[in-house]
Amino acid sequence: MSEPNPTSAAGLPSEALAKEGNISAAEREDLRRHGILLTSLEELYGWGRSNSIWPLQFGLACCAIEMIAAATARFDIARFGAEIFRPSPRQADLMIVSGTVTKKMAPQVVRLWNQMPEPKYCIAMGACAISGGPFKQGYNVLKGIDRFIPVDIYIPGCPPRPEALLHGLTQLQEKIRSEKISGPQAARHLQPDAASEFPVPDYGAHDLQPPSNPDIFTAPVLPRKA
Amino acid sequence: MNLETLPLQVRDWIVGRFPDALQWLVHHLLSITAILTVFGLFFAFTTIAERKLLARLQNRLGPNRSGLPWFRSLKLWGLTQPFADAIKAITKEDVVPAAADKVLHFLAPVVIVAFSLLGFAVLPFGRHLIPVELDAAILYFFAAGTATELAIFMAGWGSRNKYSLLAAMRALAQLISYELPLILSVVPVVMIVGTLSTQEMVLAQGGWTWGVLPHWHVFTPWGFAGFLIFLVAALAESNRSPFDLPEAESEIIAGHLTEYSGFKYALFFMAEYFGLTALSGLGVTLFLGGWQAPCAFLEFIPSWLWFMGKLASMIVFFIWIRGTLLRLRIDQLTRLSWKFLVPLALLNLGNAAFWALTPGWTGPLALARWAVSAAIIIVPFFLLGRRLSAGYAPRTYRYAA
Amino acid sequence: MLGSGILKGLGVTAKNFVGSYHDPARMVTEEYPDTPARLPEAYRNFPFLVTENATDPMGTLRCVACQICEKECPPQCIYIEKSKDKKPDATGKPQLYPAVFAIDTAVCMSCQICVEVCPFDAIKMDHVFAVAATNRFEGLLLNREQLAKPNSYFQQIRPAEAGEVDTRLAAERSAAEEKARAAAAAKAAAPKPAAPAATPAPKPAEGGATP
Amino acid sequence: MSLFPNMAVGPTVRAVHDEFHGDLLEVSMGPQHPSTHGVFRMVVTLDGEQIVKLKPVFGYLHRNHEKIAESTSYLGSMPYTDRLDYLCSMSTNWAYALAVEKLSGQAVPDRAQYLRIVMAELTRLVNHSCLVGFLFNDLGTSFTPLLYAFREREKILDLFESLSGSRMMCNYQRFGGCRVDPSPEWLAAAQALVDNFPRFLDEYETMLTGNEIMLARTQGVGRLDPAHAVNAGLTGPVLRACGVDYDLRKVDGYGFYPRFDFRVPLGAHGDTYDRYMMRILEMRESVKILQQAFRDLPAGPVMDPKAKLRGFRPKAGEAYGRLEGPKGELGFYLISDGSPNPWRYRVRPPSLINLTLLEEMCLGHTVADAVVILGSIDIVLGEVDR
Amino acid sequence: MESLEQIRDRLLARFPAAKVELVVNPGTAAEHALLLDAAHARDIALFLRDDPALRLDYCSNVTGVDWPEREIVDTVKKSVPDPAGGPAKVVEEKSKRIQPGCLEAVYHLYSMALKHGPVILRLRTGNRTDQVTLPSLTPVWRAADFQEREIFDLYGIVFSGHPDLRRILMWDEFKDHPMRKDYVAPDDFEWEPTPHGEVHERAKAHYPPAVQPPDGPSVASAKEGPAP
Repeated sequence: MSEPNPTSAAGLPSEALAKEGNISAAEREDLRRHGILLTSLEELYGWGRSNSIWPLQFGLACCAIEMIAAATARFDIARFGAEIFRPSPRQADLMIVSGTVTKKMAPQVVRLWNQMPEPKYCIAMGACAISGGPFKQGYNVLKGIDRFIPVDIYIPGCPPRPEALLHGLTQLQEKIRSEKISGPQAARHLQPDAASEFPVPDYGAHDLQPPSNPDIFTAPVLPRKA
Repeated sequence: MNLETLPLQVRDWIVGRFPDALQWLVHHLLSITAILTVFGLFFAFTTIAERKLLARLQNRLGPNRSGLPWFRSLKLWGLTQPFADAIKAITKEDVVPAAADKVLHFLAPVVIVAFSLLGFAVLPFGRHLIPVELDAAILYFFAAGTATELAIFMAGWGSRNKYSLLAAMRALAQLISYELPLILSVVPVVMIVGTLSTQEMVLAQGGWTWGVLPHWHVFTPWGFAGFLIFLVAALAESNRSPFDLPEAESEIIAGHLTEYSGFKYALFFMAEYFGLTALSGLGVTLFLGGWQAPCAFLEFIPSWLWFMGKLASMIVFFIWIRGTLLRLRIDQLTRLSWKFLVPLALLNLGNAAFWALTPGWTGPLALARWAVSAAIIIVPFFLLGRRLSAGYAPRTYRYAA
Repeated sequence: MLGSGILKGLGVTAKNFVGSYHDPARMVTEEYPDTPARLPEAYRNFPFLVTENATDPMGTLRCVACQICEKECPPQCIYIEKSKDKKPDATGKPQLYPAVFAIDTAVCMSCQICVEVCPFDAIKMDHVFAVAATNRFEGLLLNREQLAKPNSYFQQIRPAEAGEVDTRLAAERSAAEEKARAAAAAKAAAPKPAAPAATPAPKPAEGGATP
Repeated sequence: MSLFPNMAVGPTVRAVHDEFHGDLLEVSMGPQHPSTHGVFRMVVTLDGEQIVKLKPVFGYLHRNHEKIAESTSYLGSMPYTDRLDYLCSMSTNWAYALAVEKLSGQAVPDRAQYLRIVMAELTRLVNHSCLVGFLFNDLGTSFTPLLYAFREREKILDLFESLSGSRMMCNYQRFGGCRVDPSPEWLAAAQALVDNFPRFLDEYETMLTGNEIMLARTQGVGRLDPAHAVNAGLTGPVLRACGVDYDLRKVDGYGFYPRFDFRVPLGAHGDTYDRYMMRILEMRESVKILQQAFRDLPAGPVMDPKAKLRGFRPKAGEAYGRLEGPKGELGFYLISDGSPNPWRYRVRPPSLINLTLLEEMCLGHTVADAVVILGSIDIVLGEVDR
Repeated sequence: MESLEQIRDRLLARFPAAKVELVVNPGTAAEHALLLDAAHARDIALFLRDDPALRLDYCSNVTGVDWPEREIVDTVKKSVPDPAGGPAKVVEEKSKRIQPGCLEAVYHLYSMALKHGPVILRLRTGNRTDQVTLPSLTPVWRAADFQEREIFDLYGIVFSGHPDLRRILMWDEFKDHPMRKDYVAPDDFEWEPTPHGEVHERAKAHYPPAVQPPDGPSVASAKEGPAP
């Protein structure tokens, strides 16, 4: 679950995969020698970050209420060290896209994502954020935030229970812990040519311009009876 | 082995290992290191204590799962949480907005941490533990403390963000309004003790009546009033709720911190707690008897533990306040200062003068001394309080027929 | 007196602070990953398909691919392709079955309308909510195999509802058997030897979806 | 002759722009802002901290509910109404069911009528307690009142969940009744909760209502006069805080409300404090209604036997059904052309229309007050933008 | 409250030049409406608001309705005399006509002072393309402010006299009026794993041409094995 599945990476940024071939034998040797120190550092680095995920205080729709509920006494997201919802993107580590992203809102969401410093993670919470959900046929509804920004964890549900969000958060913690510091499997933010900022779409006459970011979004082909 | 002087023995032992010419330097460096380590750790555990206490106030558990790297099954009640936060903050990308004033944006967190640490130099942590014995310690403390608000202004102005700018203006208004009651609340102590040295102030509060009632300043009418004014002003000075206007999350995002990320943000965070700790330490020194034990028979506990204990209780009180109260508006904040705290603090000066002039009122006259002194402060408190809250009262409501 | 309201407020929070150590009403946190979530029987998250038999899930789907749920689903997250052939259902009647049954949980709004309109008690709402995925295309598009869950599972998560459904279905089945027997008897009574009656018992059909 | 003067339309901007006052600062608050309750946006022009102009910007959560509903069956729109005002799905469900029943002439059995009132009033408790929590968050508390409110909310949501299967998106009402009949245990649990609720309210009020900072922050802030409020179409607690007696539960007497004994609290000043207190007092009245409902709940079916779940086609015509939602008058306007889908489906959103006078309420106040005023109006963006 | 007919008659007496029609609602609710002409709408609205017997001070709901041009088949039964002299035959004659389309604004009025209502007002535009201007009733009821802006945004009715007529829900650069029945949403149907009807039709454009088997298996079924 936490390890990105190479075969299922269709449409998702899979830099780790793409760079498999770019590493020389010398570098590989060097990596092996520094292995122990590196894994210790990796463990520490992953431990620190995974226990201090500060989400952006940013709610879009119904799911935001469940996100707040996850922070309240009964579910208490604070147990994971993640109760510090920062209102400023500069201090946030995690963007929980909680609710319907409309086309009018999408540029702002992308801008917020760009304003967040690395390392940053994105959880698409709820059907709407993943795919537009029940509102996907609406003229003003973006069919999934992954058209513009990379998403790490998708939590389906309409809305997902607060426990489902906590489950998603533990998945994200696992993912962060298993991230490598260097090498081809290194975390996205540690790869020099991985994008950190994404183009903000413009408001067009009929739709957003462009309607999706082709660099990170390509839907797999699903042939159906015509 | 004497616990009371243990820190000094350790220091002297280390200093003794160095050549004579270097000993003065090592001596000071050790003091600095000790302060940084102790209060760095104190800061770390204050953050986790704050999160856990707030959580308990709100019927929940708070951080309790961080544990240790490599040993994931150990959860250690989440006590390692601040270290995880520290690792995260240090490794986080540092963003400087393109439009920002780069120099000010960089300098603000440095300045605020540096100046908020300076205050610790003159606090007597124990009977023998004071980094610098300064005759004008109080003056030095306030001079150093004022700079932190200026750093907030630097941050707000340098970020080139509208919310930060609003925060900068608020911080200045707050600085101007609350510096005065803060200092005025301290002056009575100076008048009574007759010195500006912090260690002597603590010594002046030594002794007990019948061995159980300590002679702390807070147990006098003028001292109690001064302590309350000091508490309010200290809350405002350290931008804590209900005076956290520069960082009013629900209004202006994160105020002056809006454009700070990563380690710089952590520095601000640290400075806020250092400032709070230093001010609390001053409050403890001036009003709560410093490192003195509350009862004679508890004196066996080392003095520096008493100091830290009192400091921690002050911090817990501040956390409790934060968990309960709502924020004032900027005009109400200044009004509270100028129309309530400043007049009260001025009256309290007179009160202290009265107290200083009547040390001879003993026996039955001591009661009169207490009554007069209490009246000097309580009557204006009621009158000014009524003025301040005029027009604000809970209402009764009618129902439709 | 100025400050009395503030002191009262401090009192209330202090009461809650102290209460959090001894009063369960003032310490309401449920530590989710360690203690499982409290789910009422009625809880609904995503639909699943009920199968009669856990060993042959595809052969014993209750679904007959009538496509009512597909039509009624408000966000249109169900996709069904009917089979070409028929196979006997629980009552022995030859029925179509879904050759493709896909639910896009990335769209599903958990409204339960598919369950309400299903005349065959074939689709029910599941309790599983911990379904976070890292790929929304394949991770969240559930096909027939992923959707099928045995009736015993249904009985486990919703005992009351499952019990009611089981009694109803059993009654229908016995009625069908009765009818078949009556028909067989009538045919037996008739001069011409009748063709074998429809199989009465639900057989785990061999000719499942996966040939 | 005029009852109310012909209101000047458009706000009066009192921008002072001279050397002493310096430049005005235009701040865009939202759509991501901690206190805009979602993705609402206010473009605020400030003179210092004083607001001289405020323009609300909507549409960041415009998810085309009406358009989608016009291509969905009548039943299929019911779960979408949950997501309109996602804090009070039960009353939104009812409003929609009410409109459709009016359109089709569908009868509702007695037990269902009582259950609807139970659900609507429980929803009012949920909404008002949440609102008060959010309001205090805007006022700058560190989440404590909000978390106490959510603690109580969770209890009610547990009830909703054990009845309807979902915490927030209940999808409970149907045309001609309710979807499930609550068990006696459920009713007992609900009764116990309702009996305990006043204790929570008392504690809440002890903590906050008399708090001096709270009084200073809310009294006299964001005043509204009744004439303006009526003309601007404000409804719900916001209107009643100005002293206008208009509660649809009394005026329209929909459902079985005429059978219940309750009072409608009225404010006198129309400021933020009155709006806050209206919520507290309404919660106390809701508790009374609920207790009466549990006492009088009749036995019987919860669905009209003639009601159709599938293939529902009301005959051509139109209907406007409205009820007193927790936020104000929640109306559904439906035009049927005889097909399975409505020809026109319109939601009259109280949240949106209550914002009409936001600028007038905020002018002259500070940024800190603006977020409080917005909080006291009680908006949910799902309903504002639909 | 007076009946709608009485109100209409009173309005006609007060505004002789105005055209006020009763629009009958055939449904169960029987909430009939008054159709006003654009020229007098605002005067009539003011009158309704301030008339002491009505005092419709509260404009609850304002909404737009799109009525596209539609073909109506009128069936007229005619009795044709039988040329043979027998009894007259009844012949159904069908005639098609085009009902011109229009946009409509509907106002639901209530009285908070007298607690009655609703009175429903309707205003219709000349057509759906160029004659789309109606008088704004916002000066009479501030409540119509945002709702008229919404109608302008989603239906394209231009309200003359509205103080601040801008788009409210969509962005300013947006050109269409999406709530109109003939609006076509932009094509973003790349990933439609469960398509039906119109969505299916539009999703087809994204199906790969090469792997479009006439009746072939889908991805989902391919994973399950070939369908029988």
